[in-house]
Amino acid sequence: MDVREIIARRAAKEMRDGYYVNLGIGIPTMVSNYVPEDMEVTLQSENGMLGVGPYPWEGDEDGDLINAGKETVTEVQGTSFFSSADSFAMIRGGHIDLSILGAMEVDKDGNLANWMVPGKMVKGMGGAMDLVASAKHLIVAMEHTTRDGQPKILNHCSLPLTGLRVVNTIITELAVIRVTPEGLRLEELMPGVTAEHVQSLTQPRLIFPPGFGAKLQ
Amino acid sequence: MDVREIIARRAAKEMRDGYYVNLGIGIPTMVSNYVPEDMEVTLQSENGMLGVGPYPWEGDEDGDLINAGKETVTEVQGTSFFSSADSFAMIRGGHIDLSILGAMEVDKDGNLANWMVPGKMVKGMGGAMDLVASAKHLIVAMEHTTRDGQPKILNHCSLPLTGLRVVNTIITELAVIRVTPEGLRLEELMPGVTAEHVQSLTQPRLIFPPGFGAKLQ
Amino acid sequence: MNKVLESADIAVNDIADGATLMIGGFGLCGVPDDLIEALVRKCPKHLSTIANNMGVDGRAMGLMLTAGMVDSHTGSYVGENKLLESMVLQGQLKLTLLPQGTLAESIRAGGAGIPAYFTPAGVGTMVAEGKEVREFGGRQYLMERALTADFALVKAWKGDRLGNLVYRKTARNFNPMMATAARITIAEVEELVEPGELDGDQIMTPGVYVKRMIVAQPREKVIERRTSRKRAT
Amino acid sequence: MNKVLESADIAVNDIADGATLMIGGFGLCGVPDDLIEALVRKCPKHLSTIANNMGVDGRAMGLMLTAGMVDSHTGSYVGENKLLESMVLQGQLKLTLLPQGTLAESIRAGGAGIPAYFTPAGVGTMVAEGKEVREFGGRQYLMERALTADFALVKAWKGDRLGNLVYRKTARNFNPMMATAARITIAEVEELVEPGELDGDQIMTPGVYVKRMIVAQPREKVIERRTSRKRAT
Repeated sequence: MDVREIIARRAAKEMRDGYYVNLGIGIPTMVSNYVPEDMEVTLQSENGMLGVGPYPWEGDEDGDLINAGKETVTEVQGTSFFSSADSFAMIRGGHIDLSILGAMEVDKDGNLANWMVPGKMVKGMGGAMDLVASAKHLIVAMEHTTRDGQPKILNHCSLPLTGLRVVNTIITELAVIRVTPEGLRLEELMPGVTAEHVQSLTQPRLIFPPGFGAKLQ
Repeated sequence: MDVREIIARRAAKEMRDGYYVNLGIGIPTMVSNYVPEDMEVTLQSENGMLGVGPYPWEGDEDGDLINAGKETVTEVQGTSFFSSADSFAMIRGGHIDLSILGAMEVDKDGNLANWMVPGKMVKGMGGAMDLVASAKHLIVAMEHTTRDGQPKILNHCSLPLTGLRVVNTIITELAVIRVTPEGLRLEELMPGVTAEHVQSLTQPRLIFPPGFGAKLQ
Repeated sequence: MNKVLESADIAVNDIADGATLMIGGFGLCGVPDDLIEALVRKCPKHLSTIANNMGVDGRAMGLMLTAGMVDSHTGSYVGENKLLESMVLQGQLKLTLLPQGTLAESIRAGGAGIPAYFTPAGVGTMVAEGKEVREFGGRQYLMERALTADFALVKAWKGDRLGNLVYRKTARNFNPMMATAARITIAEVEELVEPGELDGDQIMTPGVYVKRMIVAQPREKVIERRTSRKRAT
Repeated sequence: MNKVLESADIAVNDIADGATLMIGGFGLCGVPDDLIEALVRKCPKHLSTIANNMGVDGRAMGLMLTAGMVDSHTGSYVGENKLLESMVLQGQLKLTLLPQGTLAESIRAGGAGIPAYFTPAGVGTMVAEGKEVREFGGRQYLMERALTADFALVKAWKGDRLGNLVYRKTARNFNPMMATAARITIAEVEELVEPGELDGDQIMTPGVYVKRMIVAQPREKVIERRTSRKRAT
């Protein structure tokens, strides 16, 4: 199974019936494919839409009906549209149950960096800073390491921050990690992955719950 | 002619074609009866309506269609409805060309008192403080004196203020007075009224434009 | 997802003593009458209410006053209520008055995650007492704080079971902002429609804001000031 | 009252060098293309623009970049524009980035007479540099200022000659707030209807906000990222 699919499938398990959810671009968008069919989850798109449906059938694309990734989408029964100000009032006001975003770096304090690399072109933060500042629950869904195998989960983010102490949960192809006041707690290992392996690719010391049986020093 | 009608008729002359106007309760509401027919003036009501029409025909009253005085009204072609927040965004944002209100007291600095009398029951300011703080042009339309003949145009308001330095024009059954940085300027006398008479019922010394020929000391 | 409950009594059943409530309406227009009446039957005490008006004697929120349920009220105009007057004068009820636009904006801010903002309304008046004054662009403004509540009782025209709401004419007033600013929003709708029947462009309150709904009992709309023109005969 | 002008060129004719412009749209969705193209024909220079994006190379606001009309831009995302990238890197264009919700709210504030407000977005980030940080209820917030403009160019679906506007689906985006926040708002509508045809409950921008209107030339809507599902055959 594709690494991205593993992450998206696991992130989908964080959904609860009746949740209102905002999904970022990339892996987070894929999460909607794995929501159980008997679960009612309503997707918000910050460009002004509540109730985002799947991509349209070929030929049915409507230039006035896009998601925040500028992809053509469809309506579902009960979709509503609103202005960007009203959309971010919804987000800032804490009315979205769950927000799932990608990241370049996350650190042990739950700081998140996902919007710029100094020296490279600044493309802009879009709605990410608003989303991370106000989500009731923020999940980062990302590959565990960079393309060249370096940890993305760090003691301290090196890149400019998107938000300060905002991440609740990190889901990668290796593990599920919760951000707690005591530090990062390894909560779940993906099949075939050992705690030692996760720790070796994670900069901060992880907290192992009793029963994980990991012996690291 | 009724005193209130004299005031309302004169205030109507301050309207300009294309104006968006908010009218307060009482004499100000009467002003709409005297707008020339060839002039297009759009009335705003702060409870959430732009394009307020006349009272409905008997039997056509709709409890969902009222003005800020809680009177049943009608729509015109092009009427729009909005929330109280959007209505006061329109008012606070300075989008209303003219606001006409009644007053208990006005003073030479353009201060206005029209919402409470200490010791009597406080009924509340409603939308008056928002309207006076943000109107592009604020006209006070009121009787020149109290019921027992005392001046309502004072050196300094004695009642709690509705707004500070907000009034542009005062229209009474005796005169039209403009509030200027130099003080109150008598701009127009109603038919048969002398400048001396107006001054005798007005506490601050009025500025008489050349040609009024008033000799007061 | 079905947010519709069987009765107004069930919908308000967990509103307890000491709760803060926002209640929609301007005068008697756009008021959730069924929810208010159910609340009066349950009769929690020591409530703090936030509403533009306070009904009239014996009607709408006036019923809550008669039942002695309200300890404090925040609004902009309470001129239609003699009982309120006597309660305030006798110190039985704490009344906080705000300019109507400030009341509306503070409720919107409460729902929009904005803790405070600046407005020119009330500068130099009693309303400014105890509030921070600040100059922007050479003009003075008051800092006003957001308002939120435990419950909001709102009235809509049409709604679907997902909580999407549409209001009618000036019955909209304070209802849309209040729907966003409470922990639990309960909507009373005149007509329940199927999801998809309301055009997505025309939904005024998206379902995310509404936790519970009831369908209003049929009743004639009360008119506070019936003004009309006589028909030519 | 008739706000409809004969052409986009007439509508933008007094937009002069150095003007500040708000331009509606999210990506290429809900963008006033006719007005932008007329503005490029007139070609005023040293403009300051406020818009969520900056079009794409050779399209929408991208055309204004090619024509060298823009000195500074305020937006939230400009990732689709290589020309902008090189201009910013060469110091030819001053770029100010704001969180998208802050951009939207600051424009709303500009139209609503609110000079400043507090938001949690951007606390502890580069966006906070030089901004006042303040604590409310134990949480930190940034003070953000209102945005206004000389002109707003907005795109609507339907409109009447009084300036009442209705938007369609996600083409609404930044258009309604921008319509309120400029000294002169110019609306490009796809369809002009008679006053009274738009239901008063459904009008999204009341006519008071719109000074001038034009009817858009028929054109196919450009899709930035065409995503679809294959039909079963």
